[in-house]
Amino acid sequence: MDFGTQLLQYLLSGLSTGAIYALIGIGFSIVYHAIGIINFAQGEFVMLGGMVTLFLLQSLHLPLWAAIPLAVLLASLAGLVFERLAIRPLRKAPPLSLVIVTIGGSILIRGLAMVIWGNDTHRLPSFSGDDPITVAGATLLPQHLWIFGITIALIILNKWFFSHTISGKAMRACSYNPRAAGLVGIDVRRMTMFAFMISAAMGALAGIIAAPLTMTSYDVGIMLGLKGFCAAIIGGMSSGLATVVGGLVLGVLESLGAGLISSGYKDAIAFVILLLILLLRPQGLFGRPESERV
Amino acid sequence: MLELQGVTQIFGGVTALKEVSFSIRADEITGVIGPNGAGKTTLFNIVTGIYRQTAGRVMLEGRDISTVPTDRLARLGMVRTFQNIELFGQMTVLENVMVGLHSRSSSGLFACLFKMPWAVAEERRIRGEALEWLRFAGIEELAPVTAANLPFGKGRLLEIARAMACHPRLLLMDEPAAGLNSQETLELSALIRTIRSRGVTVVLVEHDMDLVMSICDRIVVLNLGQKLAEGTPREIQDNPEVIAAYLGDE
Amino acid sequence: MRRGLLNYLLVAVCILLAPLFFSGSYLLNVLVFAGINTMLAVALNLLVGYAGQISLGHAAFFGLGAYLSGVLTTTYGWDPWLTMPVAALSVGILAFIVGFPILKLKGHYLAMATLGLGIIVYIVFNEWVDVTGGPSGLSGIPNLHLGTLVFDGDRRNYYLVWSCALCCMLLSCNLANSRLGRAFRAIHDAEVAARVLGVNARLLKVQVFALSAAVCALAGSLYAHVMTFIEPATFGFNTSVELLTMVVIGGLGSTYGPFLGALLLTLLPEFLRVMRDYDIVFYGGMLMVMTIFLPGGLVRGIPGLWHKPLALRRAKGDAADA
Amino acid sequence: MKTLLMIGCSVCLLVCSSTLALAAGTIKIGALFSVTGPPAFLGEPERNTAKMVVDGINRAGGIRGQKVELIAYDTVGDPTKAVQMATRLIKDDHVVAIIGPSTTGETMAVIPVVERAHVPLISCAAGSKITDPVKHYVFKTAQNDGLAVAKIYDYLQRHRQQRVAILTVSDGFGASGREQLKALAPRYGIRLVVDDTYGPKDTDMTSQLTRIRASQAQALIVWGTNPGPAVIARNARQLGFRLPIYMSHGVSSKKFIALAGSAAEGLKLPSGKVIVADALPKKDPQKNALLAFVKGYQHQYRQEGDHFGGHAWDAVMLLKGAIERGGATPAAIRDALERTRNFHGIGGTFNYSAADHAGLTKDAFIMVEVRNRGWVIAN
Repeated sequence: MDFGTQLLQYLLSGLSTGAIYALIGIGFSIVYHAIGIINFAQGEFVMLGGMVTLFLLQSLHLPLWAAIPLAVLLASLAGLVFERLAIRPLRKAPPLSLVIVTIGGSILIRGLAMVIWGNDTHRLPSFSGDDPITVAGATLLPQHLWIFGITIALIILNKWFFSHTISGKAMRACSYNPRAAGLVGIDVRRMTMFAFMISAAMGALAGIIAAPLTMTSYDVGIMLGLKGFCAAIIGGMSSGLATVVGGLVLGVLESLGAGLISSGYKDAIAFVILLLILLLRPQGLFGRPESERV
Repeated sequence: MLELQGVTQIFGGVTALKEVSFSIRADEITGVIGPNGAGKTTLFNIVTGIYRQTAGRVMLEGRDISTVPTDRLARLGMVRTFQNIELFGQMTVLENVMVGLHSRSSSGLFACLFKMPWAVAEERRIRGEALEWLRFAGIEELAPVTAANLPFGKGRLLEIARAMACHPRLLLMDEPAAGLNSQETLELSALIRTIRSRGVTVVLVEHDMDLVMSICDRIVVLNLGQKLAEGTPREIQDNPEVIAAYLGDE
Repeated sequence: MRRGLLNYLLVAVCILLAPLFFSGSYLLNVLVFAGINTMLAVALNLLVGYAGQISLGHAAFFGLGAYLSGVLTTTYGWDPWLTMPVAALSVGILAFIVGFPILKLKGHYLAMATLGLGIIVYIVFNEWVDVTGGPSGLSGIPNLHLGTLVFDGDRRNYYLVWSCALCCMLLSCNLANSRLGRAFRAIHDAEVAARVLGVNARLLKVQVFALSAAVCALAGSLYAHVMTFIEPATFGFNTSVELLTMVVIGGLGSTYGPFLGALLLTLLPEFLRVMRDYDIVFYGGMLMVMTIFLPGGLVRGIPGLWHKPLALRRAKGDAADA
Repeated sequence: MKTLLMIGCSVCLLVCSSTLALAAGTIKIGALFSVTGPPAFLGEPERNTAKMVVDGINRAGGIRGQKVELIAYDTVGDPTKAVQMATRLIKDDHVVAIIGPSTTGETMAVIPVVERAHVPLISCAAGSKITDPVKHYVFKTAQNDGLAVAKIYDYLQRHRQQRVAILTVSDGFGASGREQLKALAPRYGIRLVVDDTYGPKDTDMTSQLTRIRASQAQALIVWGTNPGPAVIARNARQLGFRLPIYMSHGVSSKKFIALAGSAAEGLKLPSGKVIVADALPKKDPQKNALLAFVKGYQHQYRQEGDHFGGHAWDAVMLLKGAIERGGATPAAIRDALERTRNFHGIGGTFNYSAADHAGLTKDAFIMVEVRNRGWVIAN
């Protein structure tokens, strides 16, 4: 196999992992914009997506097409409950409390998942078979196409929601200036709730489409959540294309790193990028610097 | 004492200050006035190094302080207060003032950790001096109160006491009378005069015209980021441009 | 001040007498680790509680201390007593250098940067097999000794660890009530105002970061010599979170809060054992409930519940954001 | 003062919790397994098995007429916890011997504790450094990783595959395997052309596989525990990988086949004999023990017993034998354990001696292959 094909293979693998990171990253930034916090429990919604789908498939014997939307719905309900119980009482608290409460939430959700579903690893069935598809010498699974397709669809939907619907515009207004948004009659608390639901749903969907390839267990949320956050940081916490590009860049770099340099330090790549971006370009890879106002 | 030379500040395309130049003489009380959005607070933020100006220079006693970090300015003798008082809410009133003495004390990490005799002696000096400054501002009976629980007017006095504890030669006050009732304002103006009488140069940004006109020696008027006029209170009151700016604004 | 000293002495006497009640019980062994956790929590409290700078990567410094001690004694045959100051000092210096860029960040960004730092260090422990022994860990680290007295039993280790922990508590108490301690708290409450008053916030934050890292490294050294075996998993993200939890549950910025938090969180699992698999749920739930209902931690919260529920609610609000 | 009150409360709590003395006349055996935490896949079957075996012994009248009491603690896979629990077993529960812990790291951490207390420990972890060098009170039942490596290399040598790629997980299990793979290769004339790793939480290994595919390797050895190797098997299938793939004994359970699905077909690995107990020839000395274990586990837990549970089975049975022969004091147990010969357990036939506290040879393993979603003996 020649080097070009190898490179293409790295690229394709990286893009599919990156797409997952991107979806999780967008979830982070939606919440960040709505209320200015980083939700450390975001990764747990990714886990919930996969585990709930599995539960619906195995215990309730639902067909896959019904289990997936139901799982997404349940995950977004979990997001709603989480916002109600943990975030809303702390709206005025310092960032430290919010960091800790979301960490507490993530431990709680993870613990509940372990108690309910055990600590085994599981695999979701692929959406449409496991026969590899060859692209110029490199190979893909049908599931990869699902990942790309759903990611693109979600990004378009996301864009449309935030630019063309009243709720989306209201949420954007809240992120720019919550006080002003409140003054013009937007229910800021409701928008925060929506933000949590949407981001939980995005996370869950990411978890579901990835699970046939990556397996799922009660503790997959930690690492995926952190990688998703790296994607969001590279994208400058934007809830749009920049984060998607961030996720893809991260996925491809990891894949290239694992293939060409050393797989042991693959995870370090993500966090080194995270640190570099935070220190050198806190506005993200593509953002314009903002002048700090007191 | 303090000299601004062509100070310009641009925030993402919006010009907040445009080539503002004026100087402040030692031992005077100078008022900086202007309608809302004239750029007064921005000016203070630039002078105290919280913002870095887009262009121009700020000189303190003949020295360019444009690039001097905020915390060094206190050692150079310049301190400010804030429009929405910025107290250390979880600390007591006395501790707040003791922080004011930070720049005039020197015990290092090692001495503080191990309570070296010189650090203990210094601590005693800091405490004594801080109490004096509380007495100066007339709030010594509030010393053990947590600062966050102070009424607004007392908070203002605490902020002034804290700033004075730095032994500034130049004190910048950002709307010191905002939120005070007329009795408190009266006390404040007396306090400002006392401060000046101790040889401290004072610069006020203020909306309360009565206060400004009664205690300031000189006044600088800003409008829409530019200097409109400069002079004694009388000259300013008679300046047609100033009147137009204020009337036009309201 | 007198009362502070009295309180400290009482706590110290309680701690030093405790082994009389627990001798022959494994709880003495658990308390040894509670002592190490107390040191870590006190160190983290300097940074988070006083200076108001969050860190989700302190386990890295703990681990660096442990590995420096472990590697220097096992591979290079150093004397254990010598490695401890070397580890503390070099980790302190490292943190000082790393602190300058990282502590420019605030709030959630600082949290993520320190988290990233912690994970990178963890990955290095895991992957640098030739030096650290990698995931299989490093064994055969010698116990500390004084002449012929080897610190290998629980009671000896108890006194060794707790005397260090008591020292740390005393020093942290000293620092909190000094000019620098006030400056840290001022930075926490209103950084801009502190800077205007001549507090060199940038440098002080880095100093306290380095100090806190050095104490963590010291605790790491002690851990290595008490356990005689270390592996990377002990110094991962979970440990960082656990440390932060100890500080928050005990009470941020208080003298005995971290001590109480460390004690509670180390001993709690022993009692939760009855609950078997549910302890992780309980742990997460408690973290949330404490943050929401007792933001001041146990030290302030419990008396607050008894006396004046509202008076102690701190008006932190947006001050930390400014 | 409030603080002091709090501390007072905690002290009271502690005192109250001091464990109660238990009825005398029973033989107390301690067990440390990571029933939760990352190595739960080891600890859970181990605890289940130990309980099952001890219950069985008690039903049959105990050992020399004395009932056996198993005191099992969860170590969560954390060495610190393991040390605390080992101390608890020794000081508070006064056990005569300890079985476990489940992982090499935990075992290494516990060794100083038991050596100091003179309590025999039978570890269920695989790392060869547990008994190399020999520690006076420490034995183990899990087959050394080196034996599994030797088994694979033996097989490779017979099939003339000399250039080998290895892909190991970067945790304790993988690191130990990697060490052995590298150390034993020259003895079998094997050249490692690629030495790569993956993280225990990694979700996509196509990069590593792509690199291996482009190399000169004639075979790939994957060293890890679930779910990594299942992901690798599926990635390999996606890439149309043609090299023969060998896995480690870390995945010799039905779970692996369930995770990897059809991608597992044709993979070979060295395994304890338990997964092919039925297919073993009648003359195999272990067959009786194996069938007893498999049946018992199936009966009690409605699950397939795996070789991890087998480590605990062996540990309890070895203890039983030692107590029967020597008596129920720690020192006697230790001495009797060391004299164990020809004990046919689940993991193999044990022969302990003063110079060998691991007791197994590479015959403890057989090469198995996945065929039709089940295990068959590879030829």
